[in-house]
Amino acid sequence: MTATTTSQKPARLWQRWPLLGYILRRLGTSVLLMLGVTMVTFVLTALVPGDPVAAALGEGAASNPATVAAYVEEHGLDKSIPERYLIYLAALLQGDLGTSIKTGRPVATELATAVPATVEIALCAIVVSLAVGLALGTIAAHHRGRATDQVLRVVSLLGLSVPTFWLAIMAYHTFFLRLGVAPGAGRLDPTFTPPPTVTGLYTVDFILGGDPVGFFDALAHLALPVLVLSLFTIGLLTRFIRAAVLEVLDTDYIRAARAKGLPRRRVIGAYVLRGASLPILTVVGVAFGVLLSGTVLVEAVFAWPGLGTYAFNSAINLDLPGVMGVGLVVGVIYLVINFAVDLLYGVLDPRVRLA
Amino acid sequence: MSALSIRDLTIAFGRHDPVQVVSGISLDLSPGKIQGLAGESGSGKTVSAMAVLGLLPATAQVGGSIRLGTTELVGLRPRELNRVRGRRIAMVFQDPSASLHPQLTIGAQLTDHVRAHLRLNRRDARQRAIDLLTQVHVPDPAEALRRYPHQFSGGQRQRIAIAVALACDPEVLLADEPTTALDVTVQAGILHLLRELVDQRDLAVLLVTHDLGVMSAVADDVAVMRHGQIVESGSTHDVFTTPQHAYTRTLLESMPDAQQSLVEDDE
Amino acid sequence: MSTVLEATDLAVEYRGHRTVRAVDGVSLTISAGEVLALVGESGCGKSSTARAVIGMEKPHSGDIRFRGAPVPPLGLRRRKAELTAMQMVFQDPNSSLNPRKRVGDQIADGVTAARSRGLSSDAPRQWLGAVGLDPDMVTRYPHQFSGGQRQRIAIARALAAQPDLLVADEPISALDASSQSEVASMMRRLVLQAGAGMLFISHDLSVVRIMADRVAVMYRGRIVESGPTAMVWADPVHPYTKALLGAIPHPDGKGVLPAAPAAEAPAEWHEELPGALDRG
Amino acid sequence: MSASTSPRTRLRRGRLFRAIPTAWRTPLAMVGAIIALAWIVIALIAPWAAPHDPLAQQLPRLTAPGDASVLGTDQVGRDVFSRLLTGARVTMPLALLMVVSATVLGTLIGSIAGFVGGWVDETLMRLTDLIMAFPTVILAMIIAASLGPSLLNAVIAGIVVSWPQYARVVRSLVLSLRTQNFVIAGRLLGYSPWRSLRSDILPNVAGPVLVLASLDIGTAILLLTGLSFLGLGAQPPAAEWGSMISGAMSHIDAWWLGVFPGLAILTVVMAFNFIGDSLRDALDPLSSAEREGAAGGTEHEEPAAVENPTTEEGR
Repeated sequence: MTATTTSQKPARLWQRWPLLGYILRRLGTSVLLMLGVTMVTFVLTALVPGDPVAAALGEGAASNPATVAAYVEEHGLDKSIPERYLIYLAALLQGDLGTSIKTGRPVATELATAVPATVEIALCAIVVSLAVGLALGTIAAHHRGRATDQVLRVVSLLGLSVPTFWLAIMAYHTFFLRLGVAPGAGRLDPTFTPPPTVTGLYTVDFILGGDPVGFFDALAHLALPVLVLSLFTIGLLTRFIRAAVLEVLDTDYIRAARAKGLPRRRVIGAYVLRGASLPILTVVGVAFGVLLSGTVLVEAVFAWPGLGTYAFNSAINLDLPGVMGVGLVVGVIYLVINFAVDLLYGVLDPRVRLA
Repeated sequence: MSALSIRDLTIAFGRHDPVQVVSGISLDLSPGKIQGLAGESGSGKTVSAMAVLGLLPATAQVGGSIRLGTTELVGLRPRELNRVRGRRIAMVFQDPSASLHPQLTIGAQLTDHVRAHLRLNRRDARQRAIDLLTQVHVPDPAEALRRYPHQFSGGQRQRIAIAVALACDPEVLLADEPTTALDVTVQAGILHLLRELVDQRDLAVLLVTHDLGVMSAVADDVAVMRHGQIVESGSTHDVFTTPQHAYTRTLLESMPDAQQSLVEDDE
Repeated sequence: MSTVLEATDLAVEYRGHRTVRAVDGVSLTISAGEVLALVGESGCGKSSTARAVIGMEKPHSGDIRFRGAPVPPLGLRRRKAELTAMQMVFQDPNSSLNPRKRVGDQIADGVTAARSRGLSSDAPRQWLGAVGLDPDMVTRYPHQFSGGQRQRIAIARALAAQPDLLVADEPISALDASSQSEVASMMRRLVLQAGAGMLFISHDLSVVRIMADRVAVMYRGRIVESGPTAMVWADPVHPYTKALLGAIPHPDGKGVLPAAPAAEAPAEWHEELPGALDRG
Repeated sequence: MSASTSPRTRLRRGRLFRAIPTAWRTPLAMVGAIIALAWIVIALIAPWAAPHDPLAQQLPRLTAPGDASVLGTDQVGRDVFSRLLTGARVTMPLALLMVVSATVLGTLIGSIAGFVGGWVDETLMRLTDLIMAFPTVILAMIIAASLGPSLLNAVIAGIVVSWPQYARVVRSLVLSLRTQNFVIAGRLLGYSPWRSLRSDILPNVAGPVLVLASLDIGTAILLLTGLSFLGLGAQPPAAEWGSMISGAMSHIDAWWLGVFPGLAILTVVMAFNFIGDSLRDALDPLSSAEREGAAGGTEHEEPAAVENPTTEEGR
């Protein structure tokens, strides 16, 4: 398309500063999405046949009408669902996520320790998966159709087929109980005290607090969960990166780079991987969501006090404020990942950046 | 003396049940001359050019001989081949919007092989890049180095691709349909540039194209390919004015230039 | 001669972060039994014009009339039977046919469209023969044909609908050079036999020369020159037309480089020359 | 050649039924098919093949694999081997039910969104956004817990979390097909919207959706067993693989309790992944091993000639 650009209308604010417009639009949709997420979570937990009162009070107390009435009154369960939702939102605007029905502690406080625990695992796992996936995917693509490719294909498909929770148990059993080379469950050995909270990531906080011994203990506790969790995403990324690299290898600009006589390593590093970077970035975003899913199962095995464990406990107890808190956090993480992916698009692709 | 000599080149694809796409072609490229290779899609002309630089996929089997001076290119090891690619033989592709990396600046694509082959430092390589862009008539070369391919028009992109190819002063240039993706007015400019560079630099060019008009305009000699074989070759003038082979005649007769208008005069 | 298509002051815009006016005030008419070629280089708006004429693109402004009645854009609803008398042939033969349907059945859809307007049409077998293919191939699927053959099938399907107007958007540019002029000639022959009109979009002036009655040259969204093909070819008036014709290389073996424009888009190409329009 | 579609999408369409026989010929797909078939046979004959009643607590407790019981017994004296065989009857049909339902639902919603467009599309896509904002297991867990722990509720939760991916894929396929020339040609010939959808669009959506679904069977099995492992799916004393592994957690020294159900899940999921991946490969000319002939390196001309012997001269 060429031809004239029409400019009869005066340029709007966001037309003059496209980045500002982009961020505003982005914020708008984010708020809407968060509203939607809280609503979905609320409706799911409020409308369902399960009985949170019985779940919270236990069978005995639930048969006493007075106790039930008091409980219902206290948590506002006698109000209509839209009313309860609005009350929740009003509190939310003041930063109040409510109080857990099960534990009686503020949800915000509980999430403040649970979320970093999971983020720490997930970040490590994404780094491991991406490093291994990049290597294996690129190798497989370069040996397309040959034995190496076939072996890597079976290996990555195996990674996609192993039930994570089972692998976690097997690994825990083998490396901790049998061989004793890995530390036990939890984030730290019971003899250690957690580092002063800065980021909530124990490894980082230990370094910031200048405690190398603590750092290595935290790192050792991370190792097994991270490796178990990474296996699936390694399979996912390897398959995907292979396909992305193959597509790039078949482009004219790679043939042109080879025709220039550049060393193979430089062709792969500067030309192929850069060319495949956008689809890879997209799938890394997807992989992060997959990892969060996996943490629920892995945390259950390694007694890891993270978001997955918290979500599980809130869900089976039908603890509405807890579940709502999980929904919110999950929504925020999703938005942050998407935003990061979008920004990186701009960094990696000049066509997006300059558009 | 020929710069590049192709003898009995054969190319087949597939390991178990190979399909032969080029069966024994021979060509000689001379300095300062444009050797045209014409033919329709599937005739084997592009793979022949690719074979010279060893750009065919691993499933391809190449036989015969391709000699650059005293160097035999068929069966050359990758490391040695890389000393020839870009340095002594360069290539220009059909679509400049596909053959330039969309995520790398023009400067990066114009200097990385120069630095690898000629061992120039960053400043010298940059100066050389500016000189090259000037030679291919890209306006404002210093600024152009900082920009990305999508910021140029199709014709300028092809000029840049030609500059990339000529950056290390190769003896031989392979041009695979270099103007097919371009508009006709832009094509005319590129053809002028090609002729100009050949004369200035004493380049030996293999011009692969299906467009007989382009062929007639710039090629000194022409070979016509069909089904993996050269059916006719000779000087451009001879082949176009007195074609010997029936296939060449059919090709020329099917050109719109050779045909009467179907519109009847009403008046 | 009766007018089948009349487009007046057609404009097409594409909205993005910058609104682009691809077609900027184009007017054209096509009569029955006439081939009008719309030529120009990539991005000049010729394809957008074709798409707007057939209703694939909603025009920003302007008027399109087919046999005197306005042409509504192709929406979600079924197109009225009368409008199936406008048919189109596309550039890419690989996406023109449904890969999951026998070619005979696809041509039969054209026959059905003709019947819905009370017209008779030949059987798919005969249509295949008419475009130069073996009639026995009706039971085959598109992937069993080459690109050129697929384009012939797409032409057969469009003509089987007995159209009054055929819009052809670069129908031959994806074909091998040696079959381009043959297919173009065949299209002209079949369209004129049926007494229809054709809008033929092309960037290739040498093909247009042999098969179009009239030609309109487009540059940057506007028609800069139009008139009888032979007249425009022999004596171009507008600087852009001159440049376009001068840049065509001829396969004559004379080794003459075509004339190259001094700049990428000289100012004189933008000139409006009223004398260059509707010549003859 | 300035084709508007990339060669990739161009080749992928319409190849489904030629792709299936091609896919079968690869060893990976054969291995997958054999294992999957074996498990299906096991599921069918389990009631007769199982040496013991899978629920009966009649054997000595926690005996290691041996003569008395091939794969040992569990903490309440049930035969692990019999429970393993019976477990195949539970997980596989439900996973299939889940995938088929999600596929149908997703395809329906995706094609409506893509075909109708406008606010309908916008609404439906925001709905998929909402669901996809949750990591699948977390959302499925919340849903399953809310509905009450049971295997059927786990399946419902699985359907809710997995339909959006089909809807997304189908929508984008429909959107791109809508602008394909052959679809427009149909509309110009007077096709009704319904006919256009039925005869031009949906048949060309089938291939990619089938690949997605075949790859999703493994994921479905992992999700269902995972939920059961968490206690949100199959309830005791049901013989189900995920809950068998969960039960094994408290008897970690009796390794046979956990190892065998895990291997069962692994082999079944692997089998379906092998099949799905081979099918995708066969449908995708680029990622395939380029079985003989046309090579990926020369897109311009030669492959057309090698792949497609019907040339212009052939008419």
